[in-house]
Amino acid sequence: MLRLEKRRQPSRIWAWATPLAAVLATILFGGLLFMALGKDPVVAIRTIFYDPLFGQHAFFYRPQLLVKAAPLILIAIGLSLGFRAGIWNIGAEGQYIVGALAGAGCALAFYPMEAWFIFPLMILSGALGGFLWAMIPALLKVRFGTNEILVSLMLVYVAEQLLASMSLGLLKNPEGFGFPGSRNLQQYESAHNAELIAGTGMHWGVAFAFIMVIFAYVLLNRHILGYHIRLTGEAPRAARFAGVVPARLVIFCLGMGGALAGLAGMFEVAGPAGQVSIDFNVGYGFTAIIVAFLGRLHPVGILLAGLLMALTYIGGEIAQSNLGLPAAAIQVFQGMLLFFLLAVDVFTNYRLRFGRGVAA
Amino acid sequence: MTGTDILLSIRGLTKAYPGVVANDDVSFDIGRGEVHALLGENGAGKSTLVKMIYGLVKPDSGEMVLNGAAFAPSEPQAARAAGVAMVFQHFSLFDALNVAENIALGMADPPAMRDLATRIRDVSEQYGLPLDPYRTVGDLSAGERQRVEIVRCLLQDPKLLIMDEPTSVLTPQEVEILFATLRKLSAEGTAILYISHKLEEIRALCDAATILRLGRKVAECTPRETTAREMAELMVGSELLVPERTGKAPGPVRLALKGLSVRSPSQFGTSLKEVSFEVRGGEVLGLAGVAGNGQDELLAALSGELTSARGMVVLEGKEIGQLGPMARRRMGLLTAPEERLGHAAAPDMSLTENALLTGAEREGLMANGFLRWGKARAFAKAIIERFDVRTPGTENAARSLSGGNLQKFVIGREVMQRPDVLVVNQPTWGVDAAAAAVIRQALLDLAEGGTAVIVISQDLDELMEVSDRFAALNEGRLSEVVPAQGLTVEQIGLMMGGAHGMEVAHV
Amino acid sequence: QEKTKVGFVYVGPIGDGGWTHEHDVGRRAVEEEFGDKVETVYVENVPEGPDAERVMTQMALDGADLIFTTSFGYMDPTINVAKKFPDVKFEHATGYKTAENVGTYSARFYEGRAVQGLIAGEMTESNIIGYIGSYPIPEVIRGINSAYIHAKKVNPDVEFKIVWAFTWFDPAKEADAAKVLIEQGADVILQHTDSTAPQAAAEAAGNVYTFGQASDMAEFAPKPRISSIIDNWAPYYIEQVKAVMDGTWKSEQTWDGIGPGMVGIGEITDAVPAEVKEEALALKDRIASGEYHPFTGPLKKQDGSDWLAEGETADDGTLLGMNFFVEGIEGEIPQ
Amino acid sequence: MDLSAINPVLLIASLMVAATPILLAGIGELVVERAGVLNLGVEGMMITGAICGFAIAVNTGSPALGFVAAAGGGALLSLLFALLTQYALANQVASGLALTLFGLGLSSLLGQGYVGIKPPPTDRLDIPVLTDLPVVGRILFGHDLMVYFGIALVALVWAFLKYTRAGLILRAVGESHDAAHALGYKVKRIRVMAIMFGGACAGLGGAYISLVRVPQWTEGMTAGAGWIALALVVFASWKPWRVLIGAYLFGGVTVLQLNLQAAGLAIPVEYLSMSPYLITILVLVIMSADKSRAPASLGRIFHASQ
Ligand SMILES: Nc1ncnc2c1ncn2[C@@H]1O[C@H](COP(=O)(O)OP(=O)(O)OP(=O)(O)O)[C@@H](O)[C@H]1O
Ligand SMILES: Nc1ncnc2c1ncn2[C@@H]1O[C@H](COP(=O)(O)OP(=O)(O)OP(=O)(O)O)[C@@H](O)[C@H]1O
Ligand SMILES: [Mg+2]
Ligand SMILES: [Mg+2]
Repeated sequence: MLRLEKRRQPSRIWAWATPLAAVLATILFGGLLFMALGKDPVVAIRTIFYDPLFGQHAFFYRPQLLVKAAPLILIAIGLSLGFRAGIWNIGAEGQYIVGALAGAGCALAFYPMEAWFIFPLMILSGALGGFLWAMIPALLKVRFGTNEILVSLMLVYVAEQLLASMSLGLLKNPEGFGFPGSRNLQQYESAHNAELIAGTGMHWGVAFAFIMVIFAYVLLNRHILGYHIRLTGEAPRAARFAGVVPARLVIFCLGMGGALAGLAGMFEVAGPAGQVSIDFNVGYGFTAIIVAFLGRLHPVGILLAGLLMALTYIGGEIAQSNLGLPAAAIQVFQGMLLFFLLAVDVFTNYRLRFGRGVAA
Repeated sequence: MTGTDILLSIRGLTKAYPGVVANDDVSFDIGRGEVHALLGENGAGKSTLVKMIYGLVKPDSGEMVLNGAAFAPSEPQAARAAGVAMVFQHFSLFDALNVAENIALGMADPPAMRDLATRIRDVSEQYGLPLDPYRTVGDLSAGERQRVEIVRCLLQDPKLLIMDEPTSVLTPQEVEILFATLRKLSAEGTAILYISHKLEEIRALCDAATILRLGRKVAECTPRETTAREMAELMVGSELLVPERTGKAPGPVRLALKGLSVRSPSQFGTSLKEVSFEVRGGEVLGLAGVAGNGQDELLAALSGELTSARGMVVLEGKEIGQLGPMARRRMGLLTAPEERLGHAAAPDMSLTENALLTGAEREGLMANGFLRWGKARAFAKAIIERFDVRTPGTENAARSLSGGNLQKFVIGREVMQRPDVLVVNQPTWGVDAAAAAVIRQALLDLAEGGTAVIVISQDLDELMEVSDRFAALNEGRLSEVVPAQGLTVEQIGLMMGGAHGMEVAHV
Repeated sequence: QEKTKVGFVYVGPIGDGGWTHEHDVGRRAVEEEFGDKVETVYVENVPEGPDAERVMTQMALDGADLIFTTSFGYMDPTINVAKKFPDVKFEHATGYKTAENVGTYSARFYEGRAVQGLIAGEMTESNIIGYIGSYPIPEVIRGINSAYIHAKKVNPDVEFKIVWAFTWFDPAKEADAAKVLIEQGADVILQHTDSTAPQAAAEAAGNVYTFGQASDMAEFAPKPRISSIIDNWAPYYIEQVKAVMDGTWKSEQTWDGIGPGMVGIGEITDAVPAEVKEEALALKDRIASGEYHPFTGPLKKQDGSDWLAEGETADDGTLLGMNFFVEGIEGEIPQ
Repeated sequence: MDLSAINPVLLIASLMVAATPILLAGIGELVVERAGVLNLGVEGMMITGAICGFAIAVNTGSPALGFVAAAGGGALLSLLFALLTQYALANQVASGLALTLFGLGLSSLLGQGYVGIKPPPTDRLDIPVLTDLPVVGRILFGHDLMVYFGIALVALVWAFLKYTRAGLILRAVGESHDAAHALGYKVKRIRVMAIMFGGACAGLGGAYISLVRVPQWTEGMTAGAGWIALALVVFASWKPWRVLIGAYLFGGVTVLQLNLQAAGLAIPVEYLSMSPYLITILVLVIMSADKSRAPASLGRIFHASQ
């Protein structure tokens, strides 16, 4: 009989080996799935994992990987701080939308003036927009003890309505023949989040994502605040004993998550997306939750997980168009990846024993 | 005793856990109607042994014979069906459920709720343990909760009743009532397997005793004919040290509580009502009381986890009631809560990280908010060395330490920060005699150095050993503070609030 | 000779039963028509914005000769990618920006709405017609106006109740919207959302008529579905692919209606009285032949100001950006 | 504006239908949470139930079989969650989210052949005299069976939790898994069964959407109903009858806002569309004053050290 036995120390080897094992298991079972759908599993896996990185058109996909991963990483870093402390913000999608609206709104308020300070101001208002949106669940939790999971989630739907209303009303492009959607910020130089070096995919959002990875790493490992965040997640009572004020931590973590999600939205709207439109949000806020867990809530892990997730998206699109794999198959594939990661994670803290069973 | 008198016979039971053999070839017999004590230090394997009898743990080898038939319960239901009932050391009541529901959960085939309620009333009064079947268990006092567990067992007419450390949470008067109940049961033919660290109680109650050390049976004795000291030495395997103290005149008042009243943050907690006392440098104030009478709240109100009106807590003349833990620590008021894992220490964090938990500021383990890991490690190492904490190193997780060692670490962490006032709750709870002596000595040494020490404990012997002055907590109120010298157990019992409504009990 | 490779970028899943599904029907028609001579590829669920741009680039890199981008939001991405691949032809649906190698195409659904409006005006007994709108954009507003004008013509007492679902796609919400309209007295339901949920609600309610939208929804014929407007992209797709094969493709702005067959009117069932059916078919023919324009004056705007004088017809610019109701419709357009 | 166009009787009748999917999923999740498990994968299980029910109903021609299959499909998917959280001891929040992602993908894979098909109709209850009663007849007796099944399920769950021994054990497991384990109850087995019950209920809720409320199959058609069901449980403070009230309230606001729109109320549409969510938040805030707690072991991982 099999049973699990708690390790006295989390295994360092397994902590690194589990993500690898999960990816391998996903490749194996994903391959079986693709085979069941009548595709060659080897070709499918190669198309998803290899082609974007080393295939014929890798020169195009590699920068795209950064563009796709940056918002995921930025949001996931913010969320991971809260998750570490046991604060469950799952409404980053809404904070992303509001950040984008605030950033774009700020830019459009100045249009067509060209000035150096517009972009920095947009960054501030994007972060502030996401921050304020996240303050709604934060303050409700602190003041009334309202469940932040549900409030932040409900606010996603509200933000989506707000987005639709903005694209149809206040922010609508006056020269857009009545079509919904704002002006394209790519054509407004002072507001455009352009590539820093052409052809590399590096825009300010990518740069910020990298900076935030380092910031989060330093915060969590070198700063008392990060220590308090971890402590709160591991042992909330001990944290209060240490002197952590839970309300302040809730505000910091939700606020930080909101601000980073807002920033991601702002960089996206001013750069790759270019405009506010009804369907501007594409689920980064939700995918980032998965990225955060895939990266085991560790900044470097999140960086890698964000890139991996972006790879499955891009590779998945190539597989769709070249092999005719349905989009749903890619979604199932991503779901599997997360399942396997969660499942093998147990070996970090537990050891599998074969032997005589005990009364359970 | 003769073969037919034997109820349960245990033969060569062995159970190993990774790294420890919890029970190693243990054999003994329990007779019908006998009150049999099981003694041993912490971790000696007592709980493991009774869990095997109750079907919660399967032995690796060995066998049991109950009533002449082989007995190998695969699960607690089977043990209960065979007439074995158990009162647990921890975890077996459901706070949010009512008394009747809690009792029904411990029975194999409970009657309908209304009948059960009637039976609970009947049985509990018959044994002098009155209970209202419809009260929510979370609202009950520790003594009443204990009654729920016992009544749960009594309703099943057990042949063998196992009690794992039942008296650690009772007042002396409650203990008397419990003993009367147990004697009555024993007279009716029920055998009782009784685990306790309180040797005088064992001497008063038990007919026979089996002593375990490191999982092995090392001795048997008849408690009435053996002194407590002899039994303790059998358990430890060596002579006991008694902490020393030198008398010294107390210094100035360091900490004063002035009518401290705070609401308990938890639903089933006890609020503090008008608690006042003063404590001077160089003096140890002992606070007794049964668990759940406001000890946790008092510690929280002193540590700053619970804040109060400004003037209710006064440290060195400064009003600090509204300050949080960090500010209080900075000012020299340090505390060590009862629960080691999860409150005083974070189980999954390393000892270095746990050293930071309270030491960050006073020990200069951070600069501008940035952590100095090197210094933190050195601090953790210093604690480990000075308090002889047995662990491979500073990077081990707190939960990998045994209870006693972690307790030494936690107390050491506060002691080494040279507090002006130190408050500890249950400093030696679940700790074996040798480690307990080390901890008590450290507290006395600290007082010697001019610190005001407050020891909250349920262990009266411990309080008598270390305190200069003494008071008791009862339902959130503090009794008068009196000199500890010359107090009798009866006096203390009365200070602790008498028998908690036990006056209705007539046995 | 090498195969012509044609790419399709879809905004929804091909299983949405509506917009994307109809485009995919067009794609399959292309495969059917040209057999071995074409290879079609598609990517579904492509969000508007950078993802769309990446998917188009990827198709172009992988050798596509012609790419259909089938959502309004793909407009700027299409233009951007087209700049980078001058040899690849792009066809963008429902937009207004073109380039040397970017053409646009769209359907004059409002022509179909005129026919629907006429039938609806004739069929209603309660004189209340329910209309489920998605978002208040010109395309939807045009449809409402066109339907209203023609319903009013045959039934001066008619009244429109409009519910904005604020979603392109939420069958449960569409079902609720239809039920609410029916409960408030509507006995004909027009919809500008793509699911059959309203049809099912009407069927359950009994005496309520509906029209298929985007696809024929024939499974609800003969009642409640009494006719339909069908997106029929197949002829256009086949024609464009052919043009690319022949090397005759040119960037054009195509806005076709009933005449060229881009907008189909589904069978008018026998639930509709013969004379109404005849009247409707006549209107359809007049529109198809160009003899009649659904927006012909005299017409006033909702606020009473003049819009089109007697005999004057609306220009395409105004129609494309239409953001007002015509006189007689109650309620405001959400802004 | 013409508010007289809103007929309260019809409003109540249609809110009962609108509320049924979230009611079914919500009552299932309530049982799961009372056993101490937080399963955020309701949306994934609902949509899987929606396609399983739809496919079987279409293939067999029997909506009843469809509902059975939906319950089975939902339960089967939830088993994945059960394995992850109960045996691999994975974080419940993350596992629930993974389940939703996986369920959405799986359902669209399964549903590829079912687009544009009309399912067999589900019969309405038609009790000769009752259904024809003035006013209440329409409200109370004019629906399909699942509407009543939902209400009956609430009553059953309530009675189960309050009066039966199994219900008591389930609550005990949710309150303190350690104590329940010490008394010899099979914590994991009980939780797995609760999770599967929750999956089955979510599946039924999904199938109600695809077979009755809409009825058709389209990808992603549950459109967030699973999340609302989760909100309901918190809203209801883990009490069965309050789930019913919450579901009717949410269904009511959803239907009412459309009614107000159709009646031409001069409130901007986007605010009306937001209203169900804003009102849910408002109610959550009000309910958080009620300190009846969540099950004490909710979301905690149980591992019996032996
Ligand atoms: N589930 C377990 N896994 C691993 N080790 C265990 C487990 N349970 C008990 N042990 C170990 O077995 C030994 C005996 O433990 P046991 O709980 O029986 O001691 P005890 O005599 O009851 O002590 P105490 O007086 O503290 O209650 C200890 O070393 C303990 O750490
Ligand atoms: N989960 C575990 N896995 C492996 N070993 C453990 C585990 N928990 C405790 N131990 C080890 O088992 C031994 C006994 O642990 P326990 O906490 O019961 O100590 P103890 O015997 O009661 O000691 P003390 O008297 O100091 O309290 C210790 O050496 C400890 O390191
Ligand atoms: Mg111990
Ligand atoms: Mg023990």
